[in-house]
Amino acid sequence: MKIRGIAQAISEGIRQEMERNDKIVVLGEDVTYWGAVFGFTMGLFDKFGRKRIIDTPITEQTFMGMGVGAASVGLHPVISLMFVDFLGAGFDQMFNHMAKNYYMSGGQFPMPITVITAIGGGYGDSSQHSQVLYSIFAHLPGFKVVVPSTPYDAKGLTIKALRDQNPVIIFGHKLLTGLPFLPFEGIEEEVPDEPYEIDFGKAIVRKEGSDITIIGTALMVHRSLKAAEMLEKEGISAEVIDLRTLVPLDEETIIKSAKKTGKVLIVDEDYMSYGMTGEIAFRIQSKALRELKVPISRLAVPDVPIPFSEPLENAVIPSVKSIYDEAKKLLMH
Amino acid sequence: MKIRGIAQAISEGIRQEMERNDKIVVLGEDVTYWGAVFGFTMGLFDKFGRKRIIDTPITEQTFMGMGVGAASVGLHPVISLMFVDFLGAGFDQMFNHMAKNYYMSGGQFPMPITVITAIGGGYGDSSQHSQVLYSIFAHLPGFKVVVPSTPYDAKGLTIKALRDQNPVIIFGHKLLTGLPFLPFEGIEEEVPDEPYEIDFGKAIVRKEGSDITIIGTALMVHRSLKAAEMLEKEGISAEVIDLRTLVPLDEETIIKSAKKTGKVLIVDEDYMSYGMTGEIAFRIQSKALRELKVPISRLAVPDVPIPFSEPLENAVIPSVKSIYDEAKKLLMH
Amino acid sequence: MIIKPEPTIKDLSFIIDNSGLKPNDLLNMYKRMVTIRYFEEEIRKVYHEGKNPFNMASGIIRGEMHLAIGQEAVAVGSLYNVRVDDVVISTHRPHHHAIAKGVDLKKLAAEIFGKATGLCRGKGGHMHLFDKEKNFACSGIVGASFPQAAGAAFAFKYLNKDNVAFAFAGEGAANHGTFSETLNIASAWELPLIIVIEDNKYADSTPKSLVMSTTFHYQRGLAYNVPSYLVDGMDVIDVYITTKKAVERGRRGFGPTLIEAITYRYVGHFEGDGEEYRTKDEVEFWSQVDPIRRLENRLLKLNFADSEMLAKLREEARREVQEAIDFAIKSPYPSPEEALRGVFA
Amino acid sequence: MIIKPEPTIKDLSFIIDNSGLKPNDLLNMYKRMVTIRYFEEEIRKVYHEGKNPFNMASGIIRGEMHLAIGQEAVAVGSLYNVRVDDVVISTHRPHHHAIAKGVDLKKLAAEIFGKATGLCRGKGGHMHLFDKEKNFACSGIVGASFPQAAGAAFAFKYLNKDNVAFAFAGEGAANHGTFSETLNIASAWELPLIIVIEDNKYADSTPKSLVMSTTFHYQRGLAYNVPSYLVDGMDVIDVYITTKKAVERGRRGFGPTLIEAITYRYVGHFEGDGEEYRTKDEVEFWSQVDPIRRLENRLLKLNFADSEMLAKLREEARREVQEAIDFAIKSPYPSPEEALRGVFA
Ligand SMILES: Cc1ncc(C[n+]2csc(CCOP(=O)(O)OP(=O)(O)O)c2C)c(N)n1
Ligand SMILES: Cc1ncc(C[n+]2csc(CCOP(=O)(O)OP(=O)(O)O)c2C)c(N)n1
Ligand SMILES: [Mg+2]
Ligand SMILES: [Mg+2]
Repeated sequence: MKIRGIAQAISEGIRQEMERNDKIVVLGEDVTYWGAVFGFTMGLFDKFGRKRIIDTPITEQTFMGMGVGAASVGLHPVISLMFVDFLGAGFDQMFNHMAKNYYMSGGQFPMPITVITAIGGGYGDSSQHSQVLYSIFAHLPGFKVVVPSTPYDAKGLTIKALRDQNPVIIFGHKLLTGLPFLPFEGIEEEVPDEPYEIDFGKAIVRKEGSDITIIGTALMVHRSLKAAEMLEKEGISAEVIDLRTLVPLDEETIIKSAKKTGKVLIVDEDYMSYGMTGEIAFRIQSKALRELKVPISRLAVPDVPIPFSEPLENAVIPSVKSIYDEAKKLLMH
Repeated sequence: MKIRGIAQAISEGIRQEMERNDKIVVLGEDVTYWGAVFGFTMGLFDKFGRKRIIDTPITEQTFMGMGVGAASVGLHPVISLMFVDFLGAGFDQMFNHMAKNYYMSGGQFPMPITVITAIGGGYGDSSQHSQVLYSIFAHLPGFKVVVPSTPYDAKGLTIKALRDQNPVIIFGHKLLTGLPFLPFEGIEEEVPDEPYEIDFGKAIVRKEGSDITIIGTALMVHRSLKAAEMLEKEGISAEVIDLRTLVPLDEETIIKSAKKTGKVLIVDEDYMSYGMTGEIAFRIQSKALRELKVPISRLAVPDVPIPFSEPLENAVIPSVKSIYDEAKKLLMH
Repeated sequence: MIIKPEPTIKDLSFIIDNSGLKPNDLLNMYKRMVTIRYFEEEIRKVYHEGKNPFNMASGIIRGEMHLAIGQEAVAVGSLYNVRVDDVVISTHRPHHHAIAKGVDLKKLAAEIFGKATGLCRGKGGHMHLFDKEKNFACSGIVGASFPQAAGAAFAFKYLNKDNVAFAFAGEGAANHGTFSETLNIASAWELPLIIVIEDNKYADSTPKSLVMSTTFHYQRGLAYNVPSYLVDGMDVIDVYITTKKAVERGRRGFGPTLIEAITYRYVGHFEGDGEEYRTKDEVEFWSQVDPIRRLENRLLKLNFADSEMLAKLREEARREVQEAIDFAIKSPYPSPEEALRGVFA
Repeated sequence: MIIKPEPTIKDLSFIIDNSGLKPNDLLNMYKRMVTIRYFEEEIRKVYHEGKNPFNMASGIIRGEMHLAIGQEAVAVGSLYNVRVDDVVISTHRPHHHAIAKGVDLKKLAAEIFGKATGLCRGKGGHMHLFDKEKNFACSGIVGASFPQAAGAAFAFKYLNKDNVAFAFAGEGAANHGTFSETLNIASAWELPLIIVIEDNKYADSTPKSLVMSTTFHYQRGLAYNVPSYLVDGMDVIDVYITTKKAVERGRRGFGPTLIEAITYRYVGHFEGDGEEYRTKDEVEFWSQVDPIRRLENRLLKLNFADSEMLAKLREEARREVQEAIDFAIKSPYPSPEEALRGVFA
């Protein structure tokens, strides 16, 4: 089946698992009529009704905590956090309980919970509705951090999450959803009809290359691929790596590439400092210091809130152009 | 005046500023009788009474939000977040409002708010009362992140915070407080009686050395100094840097040292991945790649919740011994 | 159905006399309400320009757009009681509150357009309108307004000022824990806080009946010892009179008040909303109590104005709105470098 | 003062007859209460060993230690109604709930000592006691128990089971937003949830009168349409009878209940507490309604037991507690490598 964007792919993955596993319930704001706004639960309400697809009040702390409690007696809750920006209204239950109860209980209480949340800017939604914030989850022990960038991956990673006994947070980028009311920078592709899994902890080389390695996730993968095309035209061969999951992280793939090219650019739509770019850089220098021909470089939101106005927003989120420019700078080094 | 530990130094700083500035009020749980549990507000209640030192109900989101509102009409709230582990109960008001309102309002609403919170483990308080978590604040734009490790610094940085128009989070390590009911690994030192400021963004070289650079904050500074002493006895000269503030970060001092020694160990009591260690490493490789003789190394809590049992807790928090060992490994490299 | 029946003219006269409102006040309120209505209708028009097919990122105004068309009486009736130095904290649906608080239309429009001349120099946008001069702020995070207004109220009390602080929020937001936390503390500390809940029956697509254990919120206020009133939010006079009591109570240091206003938004939750969750009939039903038309009828019946006068007021409102929109359109965008400035004061 | 006057023996007999409690039940309750008391007294003793001068990190038991000495009747009276497959979510002060829920004393003690034989293999500790077999869990974060118990209740309803879930919390925790959020949703969705608030007058050092706008919380429950009861938490029978109604209501699918139990802790908030915030007289006053002594007196007066029998029960309890403490002391610590295992299932 051809699927355009990750929203339909994610909801398709949930649907198939819900058919197989009646312990799965979907909770969150506007998960029925509105498919969780960004389409991650679209179609499920028609199919499964209000018993399994449940609109909650606007009470993030409470529905996250309910997920913890429901998981502890055998359900597998899928919880929508409408925008990742809202994490602050429910974070305690997420990082102090959902993520830790398995460990703290000495292995007695697995927490099979799948949280799906929307990330990213680029459409004018300003500082409280455009963040990425996955580094925070990746920093805190106990979460698996999944960032699909294609329909194929989105479905396979979602199904994997729904068969995992741990809290998995799926970060779906709004501009990759494929929904008509948003810009679309993702892809349409053939996706198997039947359920399938994609392993966590396996990055994927989206484009092979030998001159420079560009590492990213989600929207940044697609923008990096476009920048790589531009470079290609100038005879520069860029390798583009899609991390797919931040936890677990596939060190092998990135280090192999870094050793090959000796030049690494990390591109991130999360805030720059104390986040993903630093971590990836640490891992690379740790295993490939000698092979680095130039310092690792990075692009990310430069430690400012995402501003509203279009020229301002464009100035802070890495673009095809800024990726291209930064790659060139690195290559000139 | 001789002060033992950072708790008295911080409360002394607050007291002096409160005398100068009647817009300062202190809000939080148990800030009166108990001095915010970890002593950061001790003595203030006796001096200023309930009008200015105010016990709140256990409602982090609300008293953080009240801080935002009070700051917007001219007060300078000092807010106690008893343990940093409780951030999840009030994080939205912190990162989406306190940290952003100045920017989002185009400069109309400065947010002069000082949050004081306790960090760290090492005394058996388990997974929900032993975290450090400052990387999260450092990752999110709009916070200044202050981590004092000595009484002199604690007082000067607190006074600086209370004269700053921005949200400043002061992270006071419990084992540096000097309170009788906790182990004490900090120092007693002479501190000027009069108020003084210490600038943010200035790291300090706690011990000069030439063979290896050890970078840390808070408790880790003191443990690193002890490890450095052990190394010294073997003729190894370690430089120990105390970052003092993560935001702003003093790149210059760390890069100068990294260039000098070519060998860097970053020690952190926060979780390892996607946090402080990665960020510092990024900055160093970015400006001193060629000077690095071996890959930058790190020690931190290895991405597990802090376990309760003593041998387990000791296994995850960097110790004098593990710092010493890691430094030796780095030097053998 | 909660909307009160329209009083007889005699009763209405009595109510108005008692309230202290003069005919001119009612005309001012009328003018403000139509200004809000026109402003939002214009924003709506411009918002959809260049959005065919609908795409949030296209056109001149980008991002989400939450309009309060239908809810004007709540903002105008309640805020007719406030002074410029009183504080108002609003929500993701903030235009009507901003205008009722006296925020400059031009700067408001320019901010919504993301222009350098906007209230926040284009950094905030529609959900983050700030006006230091008018003591107005808002947030795109549901439930965030309660504690912030309580904090301002706390500061007023601390500073011995007789100001009050308003928190606006939807009936959905009032299920959030910040609502009860704030009720408790404001009541315990007798803060000059006024919470106005606009109950428009839906939070996004979610009808309140599915997620609320009670039909209304005001009884929850009572459980925290906060005087709590249910008012007809489609009747600007009803809103005004109740809020007046609340403001007086606050100014005198007696503590907070909760006002729950039954109202309705005639448009979607945000622009682009397919409104699968409600019927056309329901919208039609509520449009029969349009707060503007209702006031208009009363003004005429009470002989406070004739149609001509009202037409003149509408004309003025239209012109002011048009000027604001024109100003916004003509204003320059901020320069990209501005994005990196102003994280810290 | 809320504690009810002691009923006459005649009235008491009537109450007990009506409750369905048999003499043996009351003896069981007595045994459980003294077990809790002895257990906590022993923990207290061991905790302070090696802590002179007092230092949380020294001695055999490290970290904070919150004891519920004085609050036993709340745990025992309420949980005498539950089955092993019902869920209980407790707080930072969890021992009495754990024991009343039937958690094994040995594993419990071993966990508090941080031993490999503990409930959680030493990873959780005193504030993080988990027992999958007994469906018991807790959290050191105030206010966290409410939604988690509601989630378990939700699952029970979804799975068509007739179980109930309990959330325990202090009167301080009930000011937290999770309390009202949970009341609302549990009531709207008719979840088999029972919230038990232990009102011991203080949250840490903070007296409730300074931070609460009402004297009690139960009226807040009523505002969410949750049947809400104020009970004498120093009277195990009163707690039992009210909770019984709540449990029956829950099992039959009628929805949640709130029970607020007036109680008192005779010891500090945590060990090492200087108790600057209360007077010795107050503690003395409350010790006159010691729930264990009260039940003891009744058992004797009702002729349900003679002093010898009670002494025997106490003896048994003492022995069990001692065995548990001995077990904990003798058990090995987990090996350091264990720290790195078990983040993910
Ligand atoms: C903490 C948080 N959760 C969810 C949202 C998404 N959201 C925005 S508006 C809204 C509905 C608000 O409903 P209500 O409070 O009734 O206000 P109304 O939109 O009806 O004016 C939701 C869920 C948010 N902005 N913040
Ligand atoms: C979210 C959060 N805030 C603060 C604390 C610190 N704290 C631990 S116990 C406590 C007081 C709790 O009081 P109450 O709920 O009445 O329970 P009690 O201790 O009286 O049993 C506080 C403030 C915490 N653990 N979690
Ligand atoms: Mg609404
Ligand atoms: Mg209490």
